[in-house]
Order: sequence, then structure tokens, then C-alpha cells
Amino acid sequence: MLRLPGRGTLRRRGTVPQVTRRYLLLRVVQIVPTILGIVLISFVLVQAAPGDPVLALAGEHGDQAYYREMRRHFALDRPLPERFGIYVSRLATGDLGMSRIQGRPVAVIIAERIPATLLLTVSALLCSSLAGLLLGIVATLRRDGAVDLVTDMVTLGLHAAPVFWVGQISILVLAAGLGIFPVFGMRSTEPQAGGLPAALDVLVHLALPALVLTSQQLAGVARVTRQTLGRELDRDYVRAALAKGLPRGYVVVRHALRLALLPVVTLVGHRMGYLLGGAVVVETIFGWPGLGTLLLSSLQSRDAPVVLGIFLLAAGAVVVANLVTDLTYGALDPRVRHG
Amino acid sequence: MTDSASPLLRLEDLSVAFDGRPAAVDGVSLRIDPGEVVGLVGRSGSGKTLTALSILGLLPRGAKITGGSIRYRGSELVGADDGTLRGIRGAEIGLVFQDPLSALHPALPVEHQVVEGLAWTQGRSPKRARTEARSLLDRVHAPDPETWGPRLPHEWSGGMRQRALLAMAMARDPALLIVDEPTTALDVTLQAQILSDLEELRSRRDLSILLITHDLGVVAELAHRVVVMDRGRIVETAEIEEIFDSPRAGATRFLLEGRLPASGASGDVADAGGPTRNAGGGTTPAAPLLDVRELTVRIGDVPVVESVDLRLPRGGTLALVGESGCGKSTIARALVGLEDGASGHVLLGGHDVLAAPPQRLRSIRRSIQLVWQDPFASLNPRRRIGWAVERPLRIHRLAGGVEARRRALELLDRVRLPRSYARRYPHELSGGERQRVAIARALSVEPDLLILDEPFSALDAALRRGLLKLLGELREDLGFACLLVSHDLSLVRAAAERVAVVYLGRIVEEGRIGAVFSSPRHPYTAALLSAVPVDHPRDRGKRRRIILEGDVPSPASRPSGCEFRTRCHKTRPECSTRLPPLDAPGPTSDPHSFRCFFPVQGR
Amino acid sequence: APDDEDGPQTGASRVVVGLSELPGHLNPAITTAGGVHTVSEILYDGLIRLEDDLRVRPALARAWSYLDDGRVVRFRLRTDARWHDGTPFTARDVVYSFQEVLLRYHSRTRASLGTALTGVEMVDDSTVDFRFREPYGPLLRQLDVTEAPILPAHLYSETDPLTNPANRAPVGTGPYRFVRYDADGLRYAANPDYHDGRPSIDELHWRLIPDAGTQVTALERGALDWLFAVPGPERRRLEEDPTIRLLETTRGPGGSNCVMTLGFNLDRPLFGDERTRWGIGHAIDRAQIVDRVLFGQGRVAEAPISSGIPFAHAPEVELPGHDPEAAQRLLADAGWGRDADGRWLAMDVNGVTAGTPLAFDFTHFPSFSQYAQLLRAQLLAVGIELRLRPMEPPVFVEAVFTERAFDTNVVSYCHGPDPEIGVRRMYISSNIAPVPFSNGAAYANPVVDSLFDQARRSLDVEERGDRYRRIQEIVARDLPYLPLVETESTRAHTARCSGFRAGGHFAAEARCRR
Amino acid sequence: MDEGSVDRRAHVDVDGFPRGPRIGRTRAGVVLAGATLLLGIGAPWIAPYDPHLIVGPSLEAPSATHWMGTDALGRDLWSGVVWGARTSWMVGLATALLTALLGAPVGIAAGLGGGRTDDLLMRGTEFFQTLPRFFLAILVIALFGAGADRIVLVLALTSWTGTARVVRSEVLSLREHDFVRAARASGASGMQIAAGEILPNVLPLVTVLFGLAVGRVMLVEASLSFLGLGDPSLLSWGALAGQGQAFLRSAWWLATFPGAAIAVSVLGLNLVGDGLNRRLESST
Ligand SMILES: Nc1ncnc2c1ncn2[C@@H]1O[C@H](COP(=O)(O)OP(=O)(O)OP(=O)(O)O)[C@@H](O)[C@H]1O
Ligand SMILES: Nc1ncnc2c1ncn2[C@@H]1O[C@H](COP(=O)(O)OP(=O)(O)OP(=O)(O)O)[C@@H](O)[C@H]1O
Ligand SMILES: [Mg+2]
Ligand SMILES: [Mg+2]
Repeated sequence: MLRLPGRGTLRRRGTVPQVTRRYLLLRVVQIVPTILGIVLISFVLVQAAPGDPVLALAGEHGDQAYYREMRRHFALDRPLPERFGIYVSRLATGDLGMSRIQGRPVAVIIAERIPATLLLTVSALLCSSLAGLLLGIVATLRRDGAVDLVTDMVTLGLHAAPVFWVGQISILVLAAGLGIFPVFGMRSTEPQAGGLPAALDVLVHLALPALVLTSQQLAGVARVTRQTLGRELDRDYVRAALAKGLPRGYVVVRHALRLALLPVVTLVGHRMGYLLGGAVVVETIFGWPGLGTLLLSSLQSRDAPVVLGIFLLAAGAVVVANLVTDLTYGALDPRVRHG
Repeated sequence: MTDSASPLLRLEDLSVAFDGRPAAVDGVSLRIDPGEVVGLVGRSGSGKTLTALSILGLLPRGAKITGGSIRYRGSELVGADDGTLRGIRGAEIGLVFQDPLSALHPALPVEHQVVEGLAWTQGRSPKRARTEARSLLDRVHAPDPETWGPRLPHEWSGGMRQRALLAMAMARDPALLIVDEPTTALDVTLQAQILSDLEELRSRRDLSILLITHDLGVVAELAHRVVVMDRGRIVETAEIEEIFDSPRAGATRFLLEGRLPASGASGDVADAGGPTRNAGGGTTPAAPLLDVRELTVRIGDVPVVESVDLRLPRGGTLALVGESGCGKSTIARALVGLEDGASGHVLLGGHDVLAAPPQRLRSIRRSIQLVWQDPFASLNPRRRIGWAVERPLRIHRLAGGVEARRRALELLDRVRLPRSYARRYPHELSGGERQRVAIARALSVEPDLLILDEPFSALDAALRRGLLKLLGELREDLGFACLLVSHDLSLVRAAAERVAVVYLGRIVEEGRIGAVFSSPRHPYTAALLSAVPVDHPRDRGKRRRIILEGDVPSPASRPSGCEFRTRCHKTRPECSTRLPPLDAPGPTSDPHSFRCFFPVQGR
Repeated sequence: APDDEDGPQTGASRVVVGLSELPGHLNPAITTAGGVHTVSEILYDGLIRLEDDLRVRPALARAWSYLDDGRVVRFRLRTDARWHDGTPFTARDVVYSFQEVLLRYHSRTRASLGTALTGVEMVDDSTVDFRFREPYGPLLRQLDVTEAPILPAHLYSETDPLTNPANRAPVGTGPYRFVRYDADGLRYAANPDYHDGRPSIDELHWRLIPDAGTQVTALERGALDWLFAVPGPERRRLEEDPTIRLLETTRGPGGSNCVMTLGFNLDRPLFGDERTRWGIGHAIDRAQIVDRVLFGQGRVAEAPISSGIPFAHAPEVELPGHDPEAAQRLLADAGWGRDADGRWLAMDVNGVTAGTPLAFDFTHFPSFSQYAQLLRAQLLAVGIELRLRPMEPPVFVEAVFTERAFDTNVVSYCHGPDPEIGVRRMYISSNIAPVPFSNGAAYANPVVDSLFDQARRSLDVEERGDRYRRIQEIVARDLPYLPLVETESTRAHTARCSGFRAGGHFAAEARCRR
Repeated sequence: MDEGSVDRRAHVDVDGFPRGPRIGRTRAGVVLAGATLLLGIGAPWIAPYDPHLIVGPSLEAPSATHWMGTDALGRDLWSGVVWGARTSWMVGLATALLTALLGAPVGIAAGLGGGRTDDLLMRGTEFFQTLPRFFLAILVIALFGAGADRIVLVLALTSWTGTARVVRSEVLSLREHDFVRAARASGASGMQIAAGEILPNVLPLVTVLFGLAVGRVMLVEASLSFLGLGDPSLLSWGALAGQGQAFLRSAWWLATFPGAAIAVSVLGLNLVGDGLNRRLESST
């Protein structure tokens, strides 16, 4: 599934450019047209969608005069290119426009939600990466043993289970059934006195949603680690290192893992979109007050500026994650070709 | 070696099997005494590598020792714990792996890998370790360890990598060195270098060596005793001379028979072939089939091939020889118009391949066909044999449908393959059979010129012989000309009439096989010829061997003047000022030209 | 026990309320959106107050009287009411609220009251006159905090009420005042100066829990004290929970007396014959809807006007009951015939090409998909095919009311406290226009139009009730709409507290045990 | 050059997975995925009831008459799951097919074309790859209304990039193979090479990607349906599970079975995909 560039047949020597400053710059510059493209696509989509946003505002009653007034109010009566021009020029200054429903700057609304989503996704990202890596390593070291087989089965299962189902079942069992975890929100109803207790409170609430999101990501990491590390361990250089009298643990970590890490890093980095998508579902299930719940409610009320803002943010996160991944890749493997 | 009381290593009845399969190593017993060089020979897949790996407890996943014992200095290694084995690995027994590239970690500097074992077990400071690494590399004649040490393996050349592995295995001064196919991947000059390195190591410190190879020539150079394996079993163990003089086992004879004589009379095949008839008493035919003038090929900015002139008469056979990377394949590809950076003239029957418009090129391509080096890669794995053979006919719209099918079957007859093979897939064929298919495919469009790029180097010696013979017969029947690219001098001698020696993309010597092989004039040719392993252990040391030091320079930075001077043992100051011309001082009817100011004197 | 989980006892009593979605703002005067009204009504007052049984009580208005044959209604206002920031409440606030905000942005008030009113005038600081072209019967029912909340003129005048910062940090006259708004929810505190007396419960915490099921769990575990809506499936369990009390109501946020209504597009020849409409009606088992979609949270609609408006409700009117036999008979009468597969094909139906199957689109909000699926199942059982067309609200409005590109639809028409608010709009012929949630069926009957006008003009409840009953007789027979069920909603609260009400000021008179 | 290792890969074990019970794994995958696929194909005969009709009491727990219980309206869940298989598979297969049809040609064109063509195509691919698939799907479906056709289109438009990239890198390595060179040397045109030499070699890979894509799409479709963005006129597992969310506490079966059906299908597809992939890697 994952193929390393440049592995195996480096037929033609001397054609392996190193990661240069110029390359870095190029990668960064390439982002600009990408982002512009994303802005254009999403804007056009939102504008081309059927349904008049003003009608969503009006509720059950209203008349033409009322609509005209609202339309003028939100500059919906201008031609499309003009609206796009306004949008982009404002975007350049960090202004995402005003929410049509809340009447507040979109940037502010989104900014309020970012910490919650960030907390959820980052903790899931860290947990799944570390635990997945560890699980993969342990399974590889005990190859063909019970741990390996169980890990394989469990990760296969998790890989196939839809994230909402994992969430539902864990609510049924862990939260509703056994009452171990709080099931909703980010904070208790009680005001928490200051720093530590408040942080602990958030942590307790975080546990279940983060666990569910982690489980979705973890399977991939563990499986790729297991697969690539297992493959690396079968390579001659591992046996050659052992033949030098080096201890096994050293060889696994310093030699094999170093190369096995590459696909894992790629996986983690390139799954930013998945992670955010999963977060939307998990937030909905657990009432986590993040961007996902905001996205869905904004979609229902047809609050286009907010939807666009969130979409752009997600796309931006993906672009940045890809960039960081590629750069990390170069740092891990000096042979890497960037073409 | 006669003190049977204290062998260094003793295998008794060792069996290794992959789970659920019959034993891959089956009851192997062998011993190695201190200071002794034992050759372990056998066909590919006979279990040599597995035997070696089992000694250090490094069998691949799935393989297990199913019986027998391995004693090193009297202590049992089968079933030993990890600590014991680790004490042996590297410190007592050094292992040089079969494939140097894959045995090196791709992302760690070579020098780091060379001393890693030492640094770990003996706690060296990084600086000290580096110094030691460089001196180790120096000892195995790796050039310029200061510059190359910190680089990554993929930047190293094949020969250098093999040396790095040697240095790595020798880092902790083991008593026994196991060397797995140290030269198989290398061409003759490098092979000679490595063998002499090994000999040097052995003699400098009473080292025992287990030398694994399928090439009896290598064994003939070095070993005291030979153990022959076949299908996992030992079929013969004997002193070295005995093996060559009176082989007993069939497998041994098979290995011996496959060998073409490296010296002596010129090969049977070329003599049997028809073209000599056309050669008409030594007069050059009026219009050569192939006339290459000033061919230069640039890959990127690098002139990989430099103003090459070649001439090949209709039905003639010309061989291109030279070390790996010298540009032989590039020349071959340029002749078919597959190299974009080619300039000069390639005239085939009067038409210039390089200047031809696409439409014309298609028809020219019909008259030149290529047979590729790797029979496993040259056939589409997802297409049946019949399809492959018909393919050129269809591309050139020479035949279709039933007619194409009929011609394909005929071609299979010609290359002595059963017609039923038309329905098979390549993976159902052996290497030799695939190469026959490749030849059949090439011949389907009745070309005037067949280019064979290392056609047999991936094959077993016995197969080589058979194919060579087939080729000779086909040539006699069909009368096509042959351009043979190879670094295997014995093969060239057997198959070609004329030979061109290529060094760094230039022709340095050209002439009739007999003339060039018996009295080479260019020092490079002489060195190449001297590097061919002896035919028999008794010739060991008889021949004066010219070891070429170092690697071929990069075509990107060619030396000034004579490009060979950096490795030439006869170099003089004049050599660096001017490029010697390709001159033919002898009779013009049978020119023997070379590019040297101070040629080797003919014998 | 849930009480233990109440956390540190601070001495103040608090009620934690479950919230499904965060409102964008807290100004109930500029919108009829349920989300906003749910959380904001308790911060404000109307001129009058409607009890849960729709009886009229004074609120910001102490008393009222009719002048000029009922064409002027004079309100005397309280003088002791103050805004949460301490500013006194005056007639200026009332005039500003109606003229600048309610009649412009509160779509329901604008649509009903707006068409009848000629002016709102300040007589003195504590007196306001409402002037009408002709007498206007429903007025009082349109002045509560849901239909006409009063905003502070001193903060709003001369600004754009849609973007005024006070929308997010509201200042009202209501029993609770705003404290904080963050991503998890909202905090309110009791208004110590409330003109009707300080509420007993000190703090209201609104906790955002989008999932309704999760809200119930939270209530059961004591983490919540009050829920505005219990999902039907959960109701039966809560009924048996001794720590929890339920409260059924037909009042919903931002609207009440809602009737789930099937509408026929009368422009379609398919529905040209009322026998076809009645036939379809007989195929529908409305009790099953109450049972399986609402889980008992509602009742079968007995008449076109909700039973929540007793003076106008006409239970004696006959609507098609579940009767497949009758359905088939009526369809056959209308010229439909069944083919071998049991499907209805037009044989001799006016305006319909022979052979056309009785299959039609059913346009609905995605949130009403349970209704849609049940109706599809019921109609399928008698050979009528319903093709579901769920549409997000804005798309729905455009398709149904602007483009009229639909066959049938379902709309939750909230009749409100008076038929003038929520019923009239469905039937009068002048509403056959791109007005959302109006006369989607395109029903035009001059008799009905004039009866509605009479009912509106009259100040006599008896007389108005009579007109409405006559209207219902006619529209039940013509059946442009089939009222399906009256929806109720179940509030739930902890047994620790009592005295909650269903309306916007739900917690104003409640008190909790320790 | 390296005679000794020419056919090494033939006997080097390339997969890195546990050996033990893997023998039966691909087969287990075929059984699992095949079972749900058969449910979908045979839905009219297998489902005991019309999944749209009310055939029992509301919210009845699993029993002999209703194996998976009934939903709130009294419809048979087992029948719903059976018919849901049809939707999930149809969406999965259609999307994966479209993905392959878009991705494979682009990958082949980029790999064979090289130079500018490659640059251009890969730039485009990279762009599509950065679009967050799930968000874009939500956006499009929520804006343009739900519909199986839209789901298929959006998912295919955001998934083909993976296929294109993998196929391209495969083609790049195939291009260096002597059999492709041989075809070129004997005068074959670009199209002839693409169709004659490259296509049959990337087809197995494309098939594996296809299988894995079906599973992935099923998951995405389910998540969308779960959020209420699925095709309302079709019964799908995700939508069933989404309806179950409201009854999580009172009717556990509603959320449990449809979710399990998805897990089983995707698991089966992944097992098959993995198995085929392994066979592929060790055979080339
Ligand atoms: N990793 C492996 N998995 C399965 N079979 C293997 C593996 N390695 C080797 N074998 C089998 O074991 C037998 C012996 O292999 P071995 O590598 O020892 O041969 P060899 O004599 O070294 O051949 P060569 O000259 O090609 O290196 C062969 O039949 C081979 O197919
Ligand atoms: N794409 C490339 N970029 C840079 N250098 C190249 C490239 N391809 C080939 N070369 C160089 O061109 C030279 C000639 O290569 P060629 O393959 O013709 O050698 P050869 O004589 O056929 O060697 P061998 O015996 O190993 O097949 C080598 O030095 C090689 O490194
Ligand atoms: Mg070997
Ligand atoms: Mg070559």
C-alpha cells in the first residue's frame, strides 16, 4: 500500500537532490495557489447552492420587502465576482466576514471553538501516535506471538468499525452502562475552583471522546508500524547489524525503527483530514463544544460565512500538516528525493 | 588443517527448514580448521547462505534449525542463548553478506556502520571510532575514506560497498570470516581486487575463511578445500585440486562444465557460425550494415559515451566489453534511438537512426532488435509468451491474427521451446527459457541486427552454454549480425569475431578476438584479461595479475589526456597532456587499433 | 443518589438547564427562531403574560381599555419596572420596540399585527395607545414575551438592532438577568428587583448538550435539573423515575399549538378532486403517528384549528379517519383504478392523463423524516406511492412557497395563542404568494376569506369562535390541508424543584428543596 | 548486474504480518464481505418484510419474528439491514469504480507521459488531495441536498488522487522495466505501451485499491448518513444507525446492528484487500 520513494532501485546514482533551503521555500510558496484554489472552490459551492440564506433567517413569516432588506443587509444583492473579491480581500486581512445568524465576526466565533477542537484532536493525535507506535513495536518484537495476533485482530476490527459506532457502543457500555465517564460536554456544571481542579475536570470529560477518536486513528498507526517494522526486520541490514554483535533492542530501535518510522509519519501527517472528519462525528456524539458541532449547526441554518470559515480552516490545517510531514520526512531519511 | 582434534568450527548433520516445508539444508557436516580457507560451492538455491546464517543464529524468519550441531571452538551454538551468540558474532566470526547494498543501512553513514559493533561493545568515543573506521576502510583498500566514510551507502559503488562490508566484518578482528558470494555482483576487475584483498587479509593474520560462491573460478583462486552442496546436501568434499581433476559428484561436474575456458583456443560458437564465410578471406565488405561515427551520448550534462566509432558488417559479430558502468548499455540503447542525448551518426544500412523522423524510425527499429540483460524483467509478467512473441509483428503490422500466431509458434520451434509454452506466463518459465523467448521475440521481425545486452549474465553457467550454441545456430540459419554487450570475457571469446573494449565511454582497443585476447595492446585490456580467474587451481600464481586499483572515474570529471592513466600501472607524465588517438598500426585488412602511447608489447 | 452529585453547596440555589444548541444571540424581538426564544424570553417581558392555559395576565402593562369602538387600545404601564442596568422602564421603550424592531424584524408580529395596526403612540411615560384601522380581536394574545418582547430603547435606539452588541449581552426587565455567554453555555442570575418579586432560584445555568438522549442521561444523573424537551422514546422511562417530574405542554419555543399538517398542492390536477384528497386522508392512520413518531407526545388533530385554542377549536368537525375501505371507495369514485400490482392508475380523473399512477412527491424538512417514512409506509399499504423529498429549510421554503414545485408537503403550522396568528395565513387567498409558511396549498375560497376578516374584526370571543368554527367546517370538507397531529412537548425537571411553568418564564416561580 | 539476487524477491517474505492464521484470512474476508454483498443482491428474497412497511409493534426487542427487533415505526430492522446492504454496497462500488476510472488513467498518463504532463497532473492531484474529503462532502451534501449521486460524486472526486499516485509510482517503476523498453525499442507507440504493457500490470494493483476504496467509502457514507446527510430515499446502514442514536438508551439494537453490519463488511473488504495486496507484492 505504502511505497517508499527511492527504496530499492536507485538505478541512476547522483540524481538524489538533498532537502535544500530552496526546496523548503518552494514547498511553502506552492501553498499559496493551493489555498487560493480551495477558497475559490468553496466560495463557488456555497454560492451555487440552492436555497436562499435569507429564508433561513426569516423563520416562519416574512415578505418580499423584508427579504430585500435582509439581502441588502448582507450584500447578497451584489454580483457574484464582486462578492468573491470582497471575500478574498477581507480574507487576506484575516477577516472571515460576519455570521448571518449570530451577527458576530466569523473569526471570533471560530476562534472560540478552536481550543476545544484542538484539545480533542491533539490529544487524540498524540495518544494514537504514541500508543499505536508502541503497540506496533511490541507486536513486532513478539512476532507471531499472542500479543501480535491479538493486536492484529483488534486493529483490524477498529479499522473497520465506523467511528460513530465505536462512540455509541462506548457510551452504551462505559458511560451509560457502567457510569465510568461523563458523557457530554467539556466541563462539569459545577464551577471549578481555579487551575488544577478545572483542568482535571476538563480531562475527565475529555477521556471518552478522545478515546473514541484515538481508537479510530490508532489502528492505522499500529498496523503500519507493525507492517513496516516487520518488513524492515526481515531485511539484510538488520541481520548484518546483529552479525556485528549488536544487541537486538538497539538494532530494532536505532536501525529498523528509523526507517519504519517514515511511513508512519506519512500516515499520521496525511490523515489530518480524517482526524478532523472524525472529530466532527465525535463532537456531535459527545456534545463537545468544538468546530464540528459549530459546522453542523451552521450548515443547518445555512450560515455560509461560518461554514466557509470552518472549511477553510480545515483545509488549511490539512495543507500545513502535509507540509510539516514532508519536511519531517526529509529530516528522517537523508536519501529522500523531492521531485 | 590436518589437526582434526581442534577444528575452529564444526557443523554436524545440520538441518534447516522453513516451517512446513522440506529441509532447505539437509544434514550438512563440515569443518574449518584455523587458518584454512574452505570453499562452499553449489548452484543457486542449494542452501549455502542458509548454512552460513545458521552458524550465527541469524536465519531469516520462518527458518529453523531442525537438527544437528554447530560447534565453535568446542562450544555448541545451536540453541545457545542470545548473550552467547552475541559474544561470537562479530568478535569471533565475521560475516560478509551476499548483497552489499541491502546489508548496509540506507540512512546511516558507512563509516558509522563499519565501527558500530566495535563502538558498542568496547565503548569508543565518536572521534576515536571514526578514526578507527577510516583505518579499517583503508586496510581493505577503500579509496579515500576521509571523503567517502561520512557518505551514505547508495552513494558508494558496488565494489566499494563490498569492501565496506569486509571492513565491517573485520572490525573486531574475528578468527573466522564467512564471505557469501563476495564477487558475484562485480565484474572481473573488481572481482580480482576483492579476491586479492581477501588473500591479503588471510595471510596477514592467520584467518580462517568460509568462502561461499557458485563460481569455481573464485574457489580455484583461494580455497584449500572445497565443499559442494546441492539441494541442501553436501555431495562432495575434497581438496581443491581433486575437485578440478577428478570431480565425483554430478553437481560438481555440472558446475565445472558450465565454465567456458578463459584462455586458450577461441570459442566454438563463433567458429561454427556462418559469418566467416562472408568475411571473404579477410577483406572488409564494401558497405557495413552498421556504421557508427562520432557517437556521443550525454545523460544530463554528463558525456557518458564519447565519440565512439563502430563498424559491423552484415552477418558479423562484434562484442563490447568493459567494466560495469563504462557505457556499454548506453551505446546499445543509443543505436536503437532510445537515448535522447545521443549525437553523431548511427547509420544502419545507410539510414541515420539518430536523424530519422518518427515514421522512419519505426521501420528502422524493425531491423534492429534488442535482447535484454534480465530475463525476468524483459517479459511482461502479465502477458502470455505467445502474446510477447507476436507483439513486434503486430506493432509493425507485419502479421495479425492467425498468421501472427503461426509465426510465433514457428519461432518457438526455432528457439527449441515446446509450442505449448505459448500459453504460459513468464513466471512459469526458467531463466534460460525466458531468454529464449526474448530471442524469439527479437527474431520475429527478421532483423538485420540483433543487439544482446548481457544476455546471459543472469543465468547459470550451463544455461549460458546452451543458449550460446542456439544463438550460433540461429545466426547460421538467418544470417543476422550481432552486437554483443558483456563484461564476461570468456563469453565474448566464445561468441564474437571482433571485440571493442570500452573504458569510460570511449573505445580504447578494437580488433579481432584472437588478436586482442592473445596480445592485448592497451594496458586496460591487458588488465581485464589478467583479472579473469584461473581455470584450475594449479595455475594459481602462474599468471601475472594486473590489479586495477580503485574505481572507474566518473564520466562527469574525466581525467585529462589519457583517461585511463589514473589507474594505469605504466602511466607517464606525457599521458596526462594529450588523449591518445585510436590507431591501428598493423595491416588495414584486419585492423587492430588501440588508444595508447605506450602499448603493451605483443607476446 | 443524584443529590450527592450536586457538587459543593454554595448556599445559592441553582437550576441547570439542558440546551440543544447555542443561540447566535439573545434578542427575541428580531427573530422567531426557537433557539433564541428558548433562552432569551426569561430575560424579558411582554406587555401581558399568557398563562399556560392561555389566560391573559398583566405584565409590563398594568391595565388596558378599549377606546373609539375598539379601534384604539390604551395600555397603562407599570411604573416600578426597571431594566437590569437600573434604568427605569417607560412607554418610550414600548413604542420603540414595536415601531423600530417588532414590526420590522419579528416576522410573525410583522405579518399579523403589522397589517392591522396604524400606529403605536406614547401618551405619557406610562401610557401607550395602539391604533387600528378597524377593531382587532386577537391583540392581547399577541403581546406576550414570545410575540412581542419589549427591548430597552436606551440601548437600542439609533442603532442597527440586528447587530447591536446588546444582542449578546442582553439587558431586559425579566425575572433573570444575563451574566455570561461562553462556548459551553450561558449563565443567568435572579433579578433581585423583579417587579413581580425576586425569583426563588438564584442561578440558571444553561449547558450545551446537543444530543437529546445525552440530555436525558444527564437529567437522570442529576447533572441537569430542567429539560425543555424530552425525546419521545425516553419519556416512558422518565415517567417511572421518582426523582423526575414531567410537564406536558403544547407550547413550544417561539410558537405554540403546533399542528403537523399535510398540505396538498391544489395546482396539481392530481389533487383537483376533493375525493382524492379525502381518499388519501382515509389511508392515513394518524393515531399511529402519535404512537410511533411522537411516543404519545401529542394527540390526533380533531379539527383544523388546534385544541389549544379552545374558543375556536371545533371538535365536532369531521376529518377523514383511518379507513382503508373508505379510502379505496373514494379513490374509485374519483376515477382511479387499481392495476394488477395493486397500484392506483388514473382511469377517468379530471385533468389527469389516463394511466398516470397515483404516486407523488412528499416534501419535508429532514427533521420530519420519521413522519415521512411512516406516511410512506401507510400509503404504500393501500397502493399509493410517496416519494420522499427532504429539504433543508431554506430550500424547502424556496421550493414550496416561492416556486411551488411540490406535490405534497408536511409543515408544522403553529397556530399560536390565536387563530389570527397561525391559522389565517394558511387559508386566505391573498397569501397565495411567495410568503413562507403561508397558503402553500393555494386554497382560495372567498367565503373563508371573509369569515377570517369577520373573526379578526370582532372583539367578542364568542362571535369570533363562531366564525372560526364555520371556517373549519368548510376547510375540513374541502381538505386543502389534512391536519395530522397536534404535537406536544414534554418538559422534565428534577423532583427536587417544583413550580415550573411551560412558557418562556419557566423558572420564575419555581423553588427547590435543599 | 547482480546475478545472485535476481530472483531473490521470489522467496523473500515481503509482508510483515503475523504468519499464523493468515492462511484463512483472505478467505474469511471473502466470506464476511461476500455475505453482506449477497444480502444486498438478494435483498428482495432474503428480507422477510418490506423494510418500509410497518410490520410489528414499535421498538420491539430482537425476537424470533424480528431477529434484530423493530424500529420506532414498527419496521423490521433485519429487513432494513438487508436492504441497507444494497445501498452501502452500491454507493461503495459506484464510488470505487469511479475512483478507479478517474485515478488509474491519470496515474498512467502521468507516469508514462513524464515531464510536463507529469508535473501538471501531479500538481492537480496534489491539489485535490489537500481538499479535506469529509468536510467537502458535508459541505456539498448539506448545501445541495442529500442524494446518493452526490455522495458518490464527491467521494470519488476526492478519492481518485490516492489511486492516481499509487498507479503513477507503479508506472514509473514499470517504465524502467526492460519489457517496456523492449516494446519501445521495437517501435510501440505510447498508447500501445499503455494498453499492451502497462495496463495489465497495474490492473491487479488497481483492483486491490478498488477493494480497499469500497470499504473506505462505506465508512464515509455511513458517517454522512449518520449525521443525517445520506440519501433519504434509500435505506442505508449509516442512516439506520443515525436513527438509533436517539434510541441509544431505550433500544440498544437500533444502533448496534447496522453499525456491526458496516464493521463486518469493511473488515471483510480490508481482509481481502490486504490478502490480495500481499499476494501481489510477493508475486512481482
Ligand atoms: N526467506 C526465505 N523464505 C523462504 N524460502 C527461502 C528463504 N530464503 C531461502 N529460501 C529457500 O531456501 C533454499 C536455500 O536458500 P539459500 O539462500 O541458502 O541458497 P543459496 O545457496 O545461498 O543460493 P544463492 O546462490 O542464490 O544465494 C532455497 O531453495 C530458497 O528458495
Ligand atoms: N540517468 C543517468 N544519470 C546519470 N548517469 C547515468 C544515468 N544512466 C546511466 N548513467 C551512467 O552512465 C554510465 C554508463 O552506464 P551503462 O549502463 O551504459 O553502463 P554499462 O557499461 O552498461 O554497465 P553495466 O555493465 O553495469 O551494465 C554509468 O557511469 C552510469 O552511472
Ligand atoms: Mg546465497
Ligand atoms: Mg549494462
